[in-house]
Amino acid sequence: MEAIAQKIREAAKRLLSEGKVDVVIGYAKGTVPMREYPYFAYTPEEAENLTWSSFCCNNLALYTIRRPGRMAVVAQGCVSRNLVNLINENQFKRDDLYVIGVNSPGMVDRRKVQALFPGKTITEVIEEPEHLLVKGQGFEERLERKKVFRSNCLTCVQRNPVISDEMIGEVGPEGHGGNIDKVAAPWEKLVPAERWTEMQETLKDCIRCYACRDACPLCYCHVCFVDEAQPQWCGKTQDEADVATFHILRAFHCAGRCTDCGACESACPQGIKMRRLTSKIEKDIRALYGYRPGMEIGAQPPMSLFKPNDPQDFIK
Amino acid sequence: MSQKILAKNKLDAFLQGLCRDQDLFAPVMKDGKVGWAPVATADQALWDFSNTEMSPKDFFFPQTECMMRFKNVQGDPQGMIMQAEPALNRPRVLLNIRPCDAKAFQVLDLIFVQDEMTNDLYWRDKREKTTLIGLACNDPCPTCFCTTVGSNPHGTTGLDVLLVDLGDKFLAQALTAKGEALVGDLPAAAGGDEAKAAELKKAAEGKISGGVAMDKVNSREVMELYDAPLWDRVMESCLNCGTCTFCCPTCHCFDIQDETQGQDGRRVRNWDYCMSWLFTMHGTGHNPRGTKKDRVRQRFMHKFKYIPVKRGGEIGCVGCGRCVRLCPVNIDVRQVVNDMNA
Amino acid sequence: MSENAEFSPRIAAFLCNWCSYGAADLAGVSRLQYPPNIQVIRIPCTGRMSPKFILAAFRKGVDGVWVSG
Amino acid sequence: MFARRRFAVLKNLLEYVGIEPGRLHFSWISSAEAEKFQKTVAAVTEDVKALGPAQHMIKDIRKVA
Repeated sequence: MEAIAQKIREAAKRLLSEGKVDVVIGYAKGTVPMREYPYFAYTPEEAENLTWSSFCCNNLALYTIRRPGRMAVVAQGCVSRNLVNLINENQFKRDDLYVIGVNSPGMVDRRKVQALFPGKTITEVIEEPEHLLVKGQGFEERLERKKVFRSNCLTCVQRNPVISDEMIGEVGPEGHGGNIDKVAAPWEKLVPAERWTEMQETLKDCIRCYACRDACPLCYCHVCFVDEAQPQWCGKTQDEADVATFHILRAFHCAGRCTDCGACESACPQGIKMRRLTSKIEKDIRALYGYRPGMEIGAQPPMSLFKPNDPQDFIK
Repeated sequence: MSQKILAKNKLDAFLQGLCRDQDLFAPVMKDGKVGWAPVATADQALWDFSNTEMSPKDFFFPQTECMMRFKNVQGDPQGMIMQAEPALNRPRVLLNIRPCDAKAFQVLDLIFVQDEMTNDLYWRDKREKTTLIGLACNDPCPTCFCTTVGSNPHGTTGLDVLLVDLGDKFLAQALTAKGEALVGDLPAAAGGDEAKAAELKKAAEGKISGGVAMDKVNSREVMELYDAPLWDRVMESCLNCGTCTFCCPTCHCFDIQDETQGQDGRRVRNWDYCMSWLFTMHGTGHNPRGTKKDRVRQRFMHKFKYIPVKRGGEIGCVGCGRCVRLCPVNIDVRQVVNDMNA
Repeated sequence: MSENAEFSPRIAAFLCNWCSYGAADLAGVSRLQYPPNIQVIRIPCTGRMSPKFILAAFRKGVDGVWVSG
Repeated sequence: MFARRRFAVLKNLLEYVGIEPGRLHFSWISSAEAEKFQKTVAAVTEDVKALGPAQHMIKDIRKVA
């Protein structure tokens, strides 16, 4: 990890000192354990703060939106797919972007780590090749990284960047062996009434902070539908209908665009599993139209395309 | 006020007394998270925890609160009928609330109840009917910084009773008449117990590692801080989500809406947050806080400059560290304030 | 079924101006009888249809939604 | 045509979260097909009737929290 981080810093310093880009967007070490944060390096000195670890959970593609100038972005598989998405959606030009590609080791879910130490405070987490050394007040334990992966990293199919101008470290294997189709499967077996109860159970802690929306590199509408007042599609209350409306429509707006980067779940202060909704759509889009978002520059988004033989059994 | 001893094997009896004609709430462990829930016995409540994930402000200021209901039946000679929401019908006790959270309510009192005109009866009703039994922090976490913003792990501000865990028993300090009524019958504490509590207090204060310095923030002019270049960097990674404000014990902004359903309607007040562009959007289309920078700056300036200036030096932050722990992009309030103070 | 015998559902029908709305018109002039449970909302094309409309209809308490091109 | 793709995904999603399959209907009727219109209205009404009143997604503000 540290070796990769060092190479990222070197690349960033070179790009900035040569004046190739105005800013390098990467990750820096957070002030609390297991929380690296998006960092913007404008000078070679600032590039020293860049890092790379198991906790780079934010999707940096978000910060390229409506950002003038030339930028370099540290991108693992999912971030690069979102960059491709944004290029395809004409948000910026490929020429303005320099991709510092990294093979994703699979990011770690800090909630899963914390859940192993209920009620205890973790003060430090040290990276080891396949393990994490977790230290806290009065305890120390070594965890296998794979056991505490974010669930979307387990089902990842694209750990290497799709586009990159420079690859840091080796190109690695693409997946971790999980199957995204299985995320939605338990719900699909239920009868409608049970599905509804299960969804309410999943969403019950939602506080409507919209961190999932704001962390998502797909959600860049100038005015989100939840903020529209005339008509008001979705009330501001904690009523289950309002919460459900928000989550259903947000998920649907990501149809054919979601790369399953997991930024929404990582950002959620309440640990809500909204991938239960988005993974279902991802699966449907793949099954119905054979499309995986963000894999290729110039690909037509499935929702703005049709074929004469598209499935239509559901239409009377 | 009196210093009493509450033995750990007498907790159930104590709690039974509390529940008799009041609703009793305490932090509990639920799905791996510490949150508030009704309790009846001592083993249901947590006695050793850092703090609840979310602040308990929703006991007094619920995220969604109905303010009144109305009916507008066509042709009804009475016209529109408006009906007040009933007040809280049973008094409440919050057990094991942390001193920082209790202090937050006192800060909010300054805002919700200012004078005759600014006198929020929804807030006041619930405040008056609630008793706060605090549990002193013997083991503050690394994100706590209460001592540097005028709060304390063993602080008594805003509490009716403060419990201090002495190992095999609690030292119960009654702080108000309401508190005295609850613990008055307990056996009195010995001098050694009070000394031990003082020792624990000192130890807890010593464990607070990080913090904020406020001296220059206090002496600088508002506009100097407002125009400081630091905001350009603070705002960069901010998502403009509501996490920090919603988990904050002192954030108190809201939005009032009327909702209708056929002939019925209600006026409802929901939490709102200054990070949202919609929060300050005017009907004219003008937005005085139109950029991300304006909105990020607002939260810190409000807590550390506007509130102190307007409320006699009281800081709008109690140092609970929730926003530090929960911010999806790790915007650390301690760092921001120290930058303001630089 | 029996407990719903008296139940008369409300159904929001989003009809395309050029297709189903025309069909509804023709059904009317042809004096064809159909259940009165639908409340027709004319849209310029099913391409105008948004998922928001469907959820908004459910939120307003309709028992079913029918979109027809 | 574009709508067809959208509805396919939306219908799946709504059924996935627990809206009963018979609540949401899509059809394709040309302006000349008055009879198909009549039949479809009858079929849709029948389906929805069988399911009974909708329970989900309704925000009942009269209910006291």
